[in-house]
Amino acid sequence: MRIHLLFFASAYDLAGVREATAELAAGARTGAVRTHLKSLDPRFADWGDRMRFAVNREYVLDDQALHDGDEVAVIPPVSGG
Amino acid sequence: MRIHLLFFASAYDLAGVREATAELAAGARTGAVRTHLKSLDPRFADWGDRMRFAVNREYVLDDQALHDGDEVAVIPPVSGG
Amino acid sequence: MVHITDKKIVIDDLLAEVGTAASGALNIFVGTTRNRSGERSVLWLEYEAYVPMALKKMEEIEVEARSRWPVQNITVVHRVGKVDIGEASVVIAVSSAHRDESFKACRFIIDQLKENVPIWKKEHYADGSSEWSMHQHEQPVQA
Amino acid sequence: MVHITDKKIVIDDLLAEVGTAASGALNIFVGTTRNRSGERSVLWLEYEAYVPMALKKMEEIEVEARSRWPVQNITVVHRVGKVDIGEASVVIAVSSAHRDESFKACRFIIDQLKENVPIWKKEHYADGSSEWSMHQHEQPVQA
Repeated sequence: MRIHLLFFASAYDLAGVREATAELAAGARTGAVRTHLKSLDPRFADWGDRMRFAVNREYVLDDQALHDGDEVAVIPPVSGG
Repeated sequence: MRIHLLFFASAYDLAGVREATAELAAGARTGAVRTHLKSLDPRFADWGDRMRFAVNREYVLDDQALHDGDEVAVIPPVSGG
Repeated sequence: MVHITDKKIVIDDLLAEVGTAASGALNIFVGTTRNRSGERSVLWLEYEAYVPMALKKMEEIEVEARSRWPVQNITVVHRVGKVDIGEASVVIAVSSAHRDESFKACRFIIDQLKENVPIWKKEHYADGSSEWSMHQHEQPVQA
Repeated sequence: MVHITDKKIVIDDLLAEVGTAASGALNIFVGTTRNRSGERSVLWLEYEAYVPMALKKMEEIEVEARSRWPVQNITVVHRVGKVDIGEASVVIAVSSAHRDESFKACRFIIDQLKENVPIWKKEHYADGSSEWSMHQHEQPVQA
């Protein structure tokens, strides 16, 4: 399946792009995105669990099942306010 | 001794004046003012302990010793804010 | 800084007074006059103060707040005289580096002000009568 | 009502939006950009948002605040883009009949916003460098 990735702030600095697509195996869960990002740039692992994912604009845990066409945003530690 | 009395808000409504002087026995304490006011108008007793006194702009208890020339303000329950 | 005024309170002017480039947080409490008091319709309010003592107590509250929390600027303004419905009767603004202190100090100041500052509110009702407010205060909450 | 804007936030306009003749209390939190970050001198800030999700989370926080406290109006505005030192990056205004709810709901909203709304701050320093803020958040305080 193909997902649509969004990168913000420091995640954009690492990815070098604001949007990308990724091909994942059928049945992949959000944890697979974390692994995928580490393969792109190991520094994506530096934030550990503080790097969250949002699927279709809702925070999810790593065991969230993904579906073809999902919008998956990489959310570095937020610092609004 | 002679003290200077100040009346505000509902205390002014009862006293009918903003300022007055009162003659008290030497050695009188603030409690004597409470008694004096009740003799002027029994409704001064309606507030009970919620009617406070300030001597020279500081809240005092009824056992506060008074001195000639003291400014004694009658403070009905406050409602600022 | 503490003030008592018979003029309408302009909040923007206060913010200019209280804000600094070093503060990251600003908490503002605005008490506004309500059009209802219990079941009664209120047309306007009137505030009276024992001005010199009220200013002294407000200053003491400011000093006490500063001793409890590391805040930067504090401004407290209370209105006296006639106040129309929806207007501010009191404004408290507290700036600090971090938000926790600004919230706590602001709350402390309004709670203390309502308990101890010699200011009184008179409600003028739609039926032509008026009354000095004798409402039991809300209990101060320790935040 | 929740907003994200790249324009300077005018607090008076918000107050007009949030104030009502039925409310007696208004609590406002203003987060302003500071000229220091730890030991470093900051020249200006830059905020980026995942806008549709940020608005959704802000709306959820407003709904949750309303379910917890009987408040009247809530306005939350967050700035994006370049923000000069001393300007407001976020303003939260909550009106209610009594002060306790306005303080608690306002505090809840800023705490939740800082934890969960996808907005990021970049600090631009006097030495020409810049960094996305990764500060550990203050612990939310239950007031």
